[in-house]
Order: sequence, then C-alpha cells, then structure tokens
Amino acid sequence: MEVLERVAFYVMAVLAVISALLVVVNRNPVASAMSLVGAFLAVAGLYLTLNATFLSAIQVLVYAGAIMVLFLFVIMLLNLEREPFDLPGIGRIAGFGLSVALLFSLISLALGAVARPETSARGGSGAEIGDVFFSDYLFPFEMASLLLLVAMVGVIVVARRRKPEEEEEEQA
Amino acid sequence: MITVVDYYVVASILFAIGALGFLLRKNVLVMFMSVELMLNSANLVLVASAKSFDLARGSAFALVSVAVAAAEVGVGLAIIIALFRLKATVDAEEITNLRG
Amino acid sequence: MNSFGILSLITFLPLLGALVVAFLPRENPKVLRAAALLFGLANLGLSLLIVNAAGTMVFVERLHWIPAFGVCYGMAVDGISMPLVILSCLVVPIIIATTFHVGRGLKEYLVLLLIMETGMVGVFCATDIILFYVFFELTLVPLYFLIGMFGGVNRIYAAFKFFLFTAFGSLPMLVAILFLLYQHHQATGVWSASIEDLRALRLDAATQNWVFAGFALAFAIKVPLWPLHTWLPDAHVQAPTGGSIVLAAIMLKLGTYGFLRIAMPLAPQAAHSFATPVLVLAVISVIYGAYLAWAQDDLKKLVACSSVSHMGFVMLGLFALEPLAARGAMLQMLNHGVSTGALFLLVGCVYERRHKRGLDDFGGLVKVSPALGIALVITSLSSIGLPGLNGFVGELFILLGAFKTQPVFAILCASGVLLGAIYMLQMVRRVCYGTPNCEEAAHLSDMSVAEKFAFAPLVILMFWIGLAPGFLLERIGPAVDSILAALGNT
Amino acid sequence: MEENLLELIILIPFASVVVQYFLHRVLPARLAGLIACGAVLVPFLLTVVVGRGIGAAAPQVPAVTATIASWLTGGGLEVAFGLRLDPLSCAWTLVVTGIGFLIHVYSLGYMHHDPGFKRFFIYMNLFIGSMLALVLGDSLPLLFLGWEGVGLCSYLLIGFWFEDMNNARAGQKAFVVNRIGDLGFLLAMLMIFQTFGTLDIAAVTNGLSAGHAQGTFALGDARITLIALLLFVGACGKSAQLPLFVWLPDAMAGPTPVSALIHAATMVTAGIYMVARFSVFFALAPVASAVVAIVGALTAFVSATIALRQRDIKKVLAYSTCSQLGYMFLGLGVGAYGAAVFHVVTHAFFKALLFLGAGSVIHALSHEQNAMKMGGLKPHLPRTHWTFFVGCFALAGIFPFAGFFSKDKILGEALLGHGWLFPLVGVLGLITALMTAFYTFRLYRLVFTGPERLDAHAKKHLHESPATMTVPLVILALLSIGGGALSLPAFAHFDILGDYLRPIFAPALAVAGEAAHHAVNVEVALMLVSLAVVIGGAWWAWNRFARGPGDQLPLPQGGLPFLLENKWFVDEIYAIFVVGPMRGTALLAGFFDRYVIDGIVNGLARLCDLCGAVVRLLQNGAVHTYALLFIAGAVYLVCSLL
Repeated sequence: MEVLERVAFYVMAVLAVISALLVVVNRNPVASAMSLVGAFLAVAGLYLTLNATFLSAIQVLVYAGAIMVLFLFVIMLLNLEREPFDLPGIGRIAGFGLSVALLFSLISLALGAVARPETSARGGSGAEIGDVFFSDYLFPFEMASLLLLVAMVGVIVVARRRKPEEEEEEQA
Repeated sequence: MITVVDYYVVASILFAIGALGFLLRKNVLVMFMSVELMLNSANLVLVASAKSFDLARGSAFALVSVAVAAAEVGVGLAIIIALFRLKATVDAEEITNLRG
Repeated sequence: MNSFGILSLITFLPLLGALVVAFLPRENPKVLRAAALLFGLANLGLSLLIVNAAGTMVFVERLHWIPAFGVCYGMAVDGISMPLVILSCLVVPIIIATTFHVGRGLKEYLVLLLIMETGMVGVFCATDIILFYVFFELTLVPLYFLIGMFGGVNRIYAAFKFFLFTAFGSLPMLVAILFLLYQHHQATGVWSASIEDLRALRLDAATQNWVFAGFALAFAIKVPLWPLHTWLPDAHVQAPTGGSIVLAAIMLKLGTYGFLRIAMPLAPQAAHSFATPVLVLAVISVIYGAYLAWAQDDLKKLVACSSVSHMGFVMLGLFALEPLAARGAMLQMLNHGVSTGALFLLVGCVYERRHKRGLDDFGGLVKVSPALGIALVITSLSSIGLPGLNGFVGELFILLGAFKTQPVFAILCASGVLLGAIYMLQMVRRVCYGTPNCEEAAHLSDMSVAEKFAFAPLVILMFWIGLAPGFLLERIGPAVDSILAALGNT
Repeated sequence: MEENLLELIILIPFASVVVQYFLHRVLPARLAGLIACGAVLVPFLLTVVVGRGIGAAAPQVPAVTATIASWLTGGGLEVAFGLRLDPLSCAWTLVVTGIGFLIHVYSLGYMHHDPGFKRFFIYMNLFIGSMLALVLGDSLPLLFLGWEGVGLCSYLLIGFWFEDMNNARAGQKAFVVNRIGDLGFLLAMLMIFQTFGTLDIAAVTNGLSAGHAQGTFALGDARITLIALLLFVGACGKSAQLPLFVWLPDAMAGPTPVSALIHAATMVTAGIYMVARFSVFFALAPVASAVVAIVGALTAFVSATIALRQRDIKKVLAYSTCSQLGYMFLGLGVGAYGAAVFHVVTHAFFKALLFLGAGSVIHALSHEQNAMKMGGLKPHLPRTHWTFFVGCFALAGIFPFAGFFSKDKILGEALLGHGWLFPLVGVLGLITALMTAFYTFRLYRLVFTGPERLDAHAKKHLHESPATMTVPLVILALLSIGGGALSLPAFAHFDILGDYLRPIFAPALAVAGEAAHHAVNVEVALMLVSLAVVIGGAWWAWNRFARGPGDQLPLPQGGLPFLLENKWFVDEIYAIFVVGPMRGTALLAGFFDRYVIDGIVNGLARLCDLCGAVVRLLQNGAVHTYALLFIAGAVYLVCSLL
C-alpha cells in the first residue's frame, strides 16, 4: 500500500513536470495545449493521492475539460501558426536565469518546511465539501457564482464582433 | 513516506516552469497557459497543506480558486480575441499599447 | 447643540441652485441665468440676516460628523466672518448678472460658480478645523475648472499652476491639522477638531513653530505673499471675468482669514516669533507688487499684481498684532475685495467689447463710454486709497496701528501708497484719457443696464466704507480684539 | 444754531455736487452753473455770519465746533467728521469761498462754450467742498481727506481737456508729485498719533504746548523736529516748493479759472495753512523752521529766475505763484506767521486777479497763450487791461497796493531777525522782489503795449470779455488795491487780521519768544529800501520792453539764460535721477518675476517632469518586462523567507 502510494505519487509528479515542460517547449500552440491537458490530468492524479477526490474530479472536468477546450477553440479561431524560432535576447536570458533562481529558491523553501502529521478530520469527498460550502462558506460560494456570471457577461461584451457603425461611434 | 514536503517540491517545480514559460514565450496564449500552470501549482500546495488541518476546507478554497481561474480564463481569452482583431497578432512583444 | 440653521442654509442653498441649474435645459441661456441669479440673490438676502454678528460666535450649529475623532459639523459667525460671508454672497450674483459671453458652457459656468459660493461661505462659517479644511479645498476645484474650461489661450497652464501651488500648500496644512488633533487627544484624552478647543492647547514654542509653519505655507500661497505669488497673475490673466472676480474678491481672503482665524490663534507664540519674517515678506510684496504692476502692459495683469501689493498691506495689518492694525486689516480685506473685484469686473466689461486688454488698446474711454470710464476712474481712486473712499480707511487703520508696534515696516509699506498712485493713474491715463487709439476703440458701447446694476452695489460699498465705516468697525472690532487678546498681545 | 450753520457751510458744496451729478441730464447748463455759484456764495455768507460770533466765544482760542457724524472709531481711535471754525480757518474759508465765488461767476462766462460745462462745475464745487474740509476739519484724517480731495480735483481739472494726452499727463504728474508730499504728511500723522495718542488737531497742538510747559518736549526735541519736517514735506508737495514744485507749471494745462482758483489762490496755500496750523511744532523745532525758511527763500528765488524768461503768459504767473508761495514759507520759517497768512490773503486777491485777467486775454485771443504773440491789447480789452495793471502793481509790491504791505511785513521780519540766517533769507527775498517787479512788468508790456503781434486767427475774434468775467475782475482789482488795509505796519497800530489771528499764533510765539518791536524809523527805512528796489526793477522792465520783446531777451545769451530758459533743467533731472531709476526698477521687477521667480517655479515643475520621464521608461508596455521585474521581486521575497 505504502509502495503503491509512493509509485503513484512519483509517476504523477514526473508526468506533471514533463507535461509542463512540454507546454513551454513546444512551438506549436496546439501541441502546447495538449501537453497542458497532460499536466492538468497529472495534477488531478496528485489530488487523488492526497485523497481530495472531489477536487480531482473537478480538476479533470473544469481544467482538462472546459478550460482546455476553450483554449483550443481560441487557437483554432485565431488560426495560429508555429512560433518562429529566434535567438534568445537579453530579456530571455534574464528570464531563464530568473526562473532557475525561482526554482531553486522555492525548492529550498519547500525542503525547509516541516512535515506536520496528517491529521485532517474530514476527507475531500463531495459530501464533506458540500457541508463546508453550504454552512461556513456560503457567502464565498455565492460570490463565486456571481463572479462567473459577471465574467460571462464581460466575455460576451469584450469578444463580440462590433457592427461597423458602432466602431465609428467609438472612434469618434 | 510521501510527506507534504514532496508535494511542495513538485509544486515549486511546476511554478518555476510556469514562470519560465511566461517569461520566454512570446505567444500570448502560451503565456496564458503558463499562468494556468502556476495556478495549478498553487492549488496543489493549498490542498497538500490542508491534509494537516481540514481537507474539506482546503478543497473548498481550491474550488473557489478554480472558479476564479475559470472566470479569468474566459475574460482573458476574450481579451486576446479582441486584441487579435485589433492588432492581428498574438505576439506579446508587439502589443505595447499601454506604454507610458 | 443647535441643529441645522441659517448658516447651513446660506452655505448649501447655492449648492441646491447648482443642482437645479444642472438639470435645466442648456438651450435656453436666459432661463439658466435667471435661475442662477435667483438663487444668488436669495442667498444674498439670507446672508443679510447675519449682519449683526459681532464679538462672539453666533448662529452656532453643531452636529456630530466623525465622532470617533471628535470631528463635528460646526458652523458659526462673528464680526470677522460676517462681512466676508456677505461679500461672497454679493459677488456671485454680480458675476452672474454680468456674464453674457460664455457660449455653450454657460450651464457649467453657472454651476461651478454656485458650487464655488458654497465653498467660500462654508470656509468663513466653519468652526471645526476639518470642516474648514474641507471647504477650503472645495473652493479649489470649481475655480480650477472655471479657469481650465473658460479661460484664455494659456488656460491649462494657468489652471495647473494655480492648482498645484495651492495643493502644495494644503498638504502641510493637513499635516498640521492632524497633528493638532493628535496633540489635543494626547493632552486631554478627548478627540476634538473644534477650533475653540484646539485654541485651548498649550503647546511649547518649538511645536507651535512647526504648526504655524504648516498653516502659514498654505495661507501665504493663497494671500499670496512674495515669493509665492506667481500663480496669481497667470491665474487672473487666464481666468474668465467671473473667475478673476471670485479669485480677487474672495479667494485671496481665504489666506488672510486663515491667518487671523486659524494660524495665529492656534499658535500664538509662533505668531509673535514669526511676525518679523512674515512682515519682511509683506513689505516686499507691497513694494515689489507695486513695481510689478507698473511694469505691466496688460490690464488684467496690472490689477493682479496690484492685488499682491494690497494683500501685503493686509498682512502688515495682521502681523502688527495691534488692535487698530487688525481692524484695518479686516477692512482692507473687504476693501480689496470690493475694489479689485470691481476692477476685474470693469476689465471684463472692456474686454467683452474690445477683445483686447492691453493698456494701449483703448484711449479716451471716458469719452467713448462715459459710464465705463467714470466707473474705472472711481474704482482706481478707491484702489489707491483716496480718502472718502474705502481704501483709505483700511490703510489708515493699518498704518496707525502698525506704526506703534512695527514702525519700520509701516513706513516702508506707506511708500507703497505712493507707488499705487503711479501705476493706477498711468493705467487710467492710458485707458481713459487721450483719444481712442484705433477705430475699434472709438466705438465701444457703454455699460448696459445690467452692468450698471451689478456695479452699483460695489460703488455704494466703496463710498459707504469710506465715509461710514463705523457700522463695520463696531462689528469687526470686538471680534479682532478677542483674537488679539487670546494672542496675549502686550 | 451756529453749529448747524457751520455744518451747512461744508455740506452745501457737496450737496450741490451730488445734485448736479445725478441731475446732469435734466438740468439746463445755465441753471447748473447758477446752482454751482450759489453753492459757493451761500457758504461765504454763512461763514461771515458764523465767523462774527467767534471773537467772544472763549478765553482760549475762540472757535465754533460742530460734529456731523462719526467716522473712524475703535481700537483707541476716535475721529469724527468734526468741524472747527477758528480765526485761522475762518480767514481761509472766507478766501476760499469769496474768491471761489468770484471765480465761479467768471467761469460762467469763460466756460460758456465748452462742452464740458456741467462737468466743470461739478469738479469746481467738489473742490470747494474738499478745500473747506481741509480748513475746517478738526482732525488730521479729515484734514487729509480735504488735502487729497483738493488734489483729486486738481488732477481732474488739470486734465479737464483730457483728449490731449499732455493735459492728462500733467494731471497725473501733479497727483503723483503731490503724493510724495502726502507720504510725508501721512508719516507725520502716524508719528503724531503715536506721540499724542490722538488725531484731533486742537488736542495735539494744545498737548504740545502743555507738554512744553511741563518740560516733556524741550525746544528742539528730535521727535517734534521730525514731525515738523515731515509735515513740511507734505506742505512742499501741495504748495509747490523746492524740490517738489515741478508739477505747478505743468498744471497750467487746465482751464484758466482753475489755475486762478486752485493753483494760485487756494489749494496751493494749503501747505501754508498746515504749517500755520501746526505752528507750535515749528516754533519748538528751530531746525525745521530754518529748513522752511531756506526752502521758501530758495523756491522764491529760483522760481522768480525762471519766470524771467517764460513766454507763456500762464507759465509766468505759475512760476510767480511758486515764488510767492516761497515768500509765505519764508515768513513762516522766520516766525512771521501772521504776515505769512496776510500774504496768503493778498496773494489770493491779486494772483486770482492776474490769472483771471490772463484768462480774459486768452479767451479774447481764442486760446492763444504765448505772450510773444500778443502786444498792444490795451485798446481792445480796456477793463481787462486796467484790472491786470492793478494786479501787476500788487504783485510787484508797490505802495499802496495790497502786495506791498504783506511782502514788506515778511521781508521786514526776516531782515531784522537775529542770527545770520534770517537776514540772509531776507536778502534773498529782496533780490526776488526785484525780479518779481521785473518779470511782472515785462509781462504787462509784452501783452498790453507795443506793436500787435497777433496771429490772424486770434485777431479775428478779438473782443472784450462779457460782464460775467469782467465784474469779478473789477472786484478783485478793488481788493488788490485796498487789501493792504487788513494789516498795516506795526507803527500804524491798525492790524485787523493780525489781531484776529493773534490767539492762534500765541502759543507758537510764546515758545519762540515774541518778535522784538523795531523802531519806527528802522521799519520805514526798510520799506523805502524795498520800495526802491521794486520800483527799480519795474522801471527797468518798463523801459526794456517798451516796444514789445525787441531782441526778445533781457539778458545776454550764454549759460545762465540757457539755464533759465530750460527751467534749470529740473524736469530733466527728475526724469534722469528719479523717474528713470524707478521705472527701471519696475521693468527689472517684471523681468525678475518672469524669469527668476517663475523660472524657479517652472524649473521645479520641469524637474518633476524629468523624473517622470525617467521612471516612465520602465513602463514600456511590454508584458515581459513587467513579468521579469515581478518575478525578480518574487524571488527576492522567497529568498528573504529562507
């Protein structure tokens, strides 16, 4: 059992890191997007190893399902080509350096953390999360729904195609 | 024994990769994906930490975060579409309209 | 604790007027002007009800506003604020009655003016220092827009300069105010922002100096004292007529009123120790302003520079710390408001006709448009302090008083009287006498009935203050005496 | 009763101004003129009525007082519109209203055709009112009000024909130069208030006398001397004394009746009035008195020299006025207060006469003023001629005309005075008398006798003036003949004016010590000497200009005549040394303000702008830059947590 858990964790972790790297490295946006799906699924797996079953399901549904589809739609819509390769400039070198620095500093921060005993009273099942949401966190829950509504309206307003006369008016 | 520290390390690596992607890629969409990666790593830390306290609550936090991310992606992609209409490019280095 | 009363009415009626005017259709300028004028006159009528305020604070209103910090909505008037309130209420209808050539922006113009009135009256009525500050800053915004929207060619520069200068002074003042509130809390354990309570504080000399400096910077910019005066000519020259009048007649008084009401009583020792440096600046203002006025070729600029000179005189009266001089300073504030306001009104009248303001763009005005010319001559004479007109009374009081305590400064300032005659008379000569310098200058229409009616109260005031200042002196006297007494003037 | 009449004296002219101003559309010109004349005549009659009662009023200085209304009160100051008619002010009031009335009547004719007829009379009445405020005011501020009021009227009337910029400029010059003097007056007022704590004139002078008696103020007290000198500065401005006399000749730009009333008979004597009013101060300040005497004598001398060479008929009279005023100050300076006042009165008679005569000539010649273009007018203007002739005798000071007595009194006091100063100024006065006689008869000869040198234009309308103008001339001529009777020499024991004024000057004379009475033969001898000098001068001029200007110049060409021709270059000296530097300062101030102070202000703004521009480089719009900085910050934060 112990070993299985360990294997599951390492597999998922390696999968997540590799997929993430692929996202960054692939010059074709579609390939990047597909790698991102992999990364999301791997994270969902990590959630499973943490016993956060409901979250894991949501991760697959929302990220791997909805968000990624959205990304793909947009990529198709914009009809993007491969990003051409060009020599790294000062900004990129600095970016790379900074990222590495970030990596090491974060890892050293993580390694310095003390592992507390895992004494969670409740698990991550849907029922338990429902309890929390419909009692203590009702307000944030409602706010989240409101946020999604507002975002929806906003998206429609921002992304819709304007009629020519409207555009003229805006420019004037 | 897998401890929370291991999760932290994985999250750190994911976060750094996200930062790397954001800094190195010019395609706005890919940069945006990198941001999602970073969000995911943050969520991972949240849930892993919650194991020591109350997993249900931690999951609830993470869920709200997911909802926000969903909203954000929606708006962000809409802006990208609008921008593309305006400039016919998704190259972040060419989109500098907000310079002072 | 009285609740809402007459002072609040006087303060906020113009705001209501602004609201009403804002909702009237912009197509009908007559209705707009009539409505604004109605509110202005109604307010003037109301303001006359407080005419008997003298030595003590009357018409007291006090409502809690921010109880946690003892901030109140406190209003009251005494003999110092009363004339200034009435003058503010008088000036606004005069401006409205003579405003014709603003164009499409008339509505905004009137709205801004009325908001301005609220701010000005509020400053003079406030007995709570935070309220004072709020009104003090409130006056800034409408005037900024008046200059920026309706001004001359260089209006944006002038409006910015005006705004930045005054805002630059206001911030140290806010710090000083907050510091005082904190000190009061430290000393008594009670939060209070009432000026009366803060006056009771006993701060040590060094602290007082800092407090005084904070206030003095804000007020000195408003006055304006040399060398902080350069915003004034620019603002005046660029401002529309109404803006110039308000600026000269009321806004500058905020500075001197602030010194008298806030800075000096709240830091009495500092008022004594700062007297000499302030007086040095005042004398420089008087003489430098006069020379500056002499060098100008633009009517508005000339009058603006003369303001610097006259306000220096007021400062001499205040910081002589002597009852006669303080009376004179108060009178001189009013006189300057009346005379310089009138001068700007007249300059506006000529500008509307000629669309030029140069001293040499006219000639023979007395012949071409007699009423306008005579009005200009009378106003100029009042401005140079001819006995029998208002300017003299104030100057005499200031000099008689200042000579007792600060003879050197008094003598130096008295020479400003001489310079005043020079630049004013040469202005009168170049504009009013001789023959018209060109064809356009020979055919200027005379004052219209509205202009005459608007101007009449100012002339009446000039003669009234000049010949029978007793009415005002009876009311101003006890009020300034009580302030001076609190200064421990010995 | 008397109080009310006293109030009326001053209120009537002002009321008349108000009525005329507000009804100027309705009133016919003729009626307006009559109202104006009446507004001067009635106060004159009232003054006669009220003034008669003064003699018996009180043991001290007899006076009638009245208070119209309160004026400046509070803070330890108590000044009302209070009037005080004592012998001194009564004398002045009679001169002002009496001569004023005659000149008003004269103006009815003189200004008849002028479009500004009504305006003229408004100004004239305003002047009379202000002048009365000056002499009747019982406090310094009221005196100052009148003082400035007459200055204003002078300004307005000099620039009466303001279409000509030169006239307006002359008015401005008069006002500004007067203001220099007024500054002195104002400072004196401040010092008086500080010293005595009151501005009531009677209280101040009594206080000083009492203070002297108690030893508070010694003879020659520095403070009193300073006050006296400052007062005298004021007097110099108003009464056109050296070095502030430059405005008076220019003031001739106004209509001639104005010159007669304001710039000869009344306003310019205000300085004399003030010094006489504060005679105690001068008596207690020998230095100030000496300054007064020297300035007076020098002015008398210098102005007379300039008058020798003037061509403009009014300019000659103007310089003559300066010169005569100098005499009066000379008299005040040597302590002959009564004589000075006497000279004021007689001078008012004959100088008004001469100016009005000159006006009549100018009127007849269609505004020709150059004496070189006159000549032979005697048969054309008979009445004008003989009255002018009388005026010349009076001005020259020939027995028994009015000028002789008053001038001689002053010269006598000076020449017979003690020390070296008094005789010195006396001799200067004697020389001036010689020149006075010379230029007076030079003027007479040039204008009325000899060949006609008229322009065709002037000749066309040549006519004697109407009765409204000649009747006042005749009356003034009679006064100039008989005016000397007011105050005969001491040995005649007939001195109405002197006796009347005695209580006024008693305190001053008590301080300075009563002037010694001189032996009769000394006085008579002195009179004969001065008479001889004067007649000599007159005779010289009479012969010299028998046939018009001849070679035009009584003195040989050279440096001195050139200097005199150009009035000692005083105007030019002022322009270079006073006006120029001040104007320069003004321009400098303008420059300084624009480029230095505003330069600093705008410089600060530009500095902020510059800082902004530097910082703005960071906001380049590229997301990568921001992200780079952001992540650098994140790294820093994380590292700091380690």
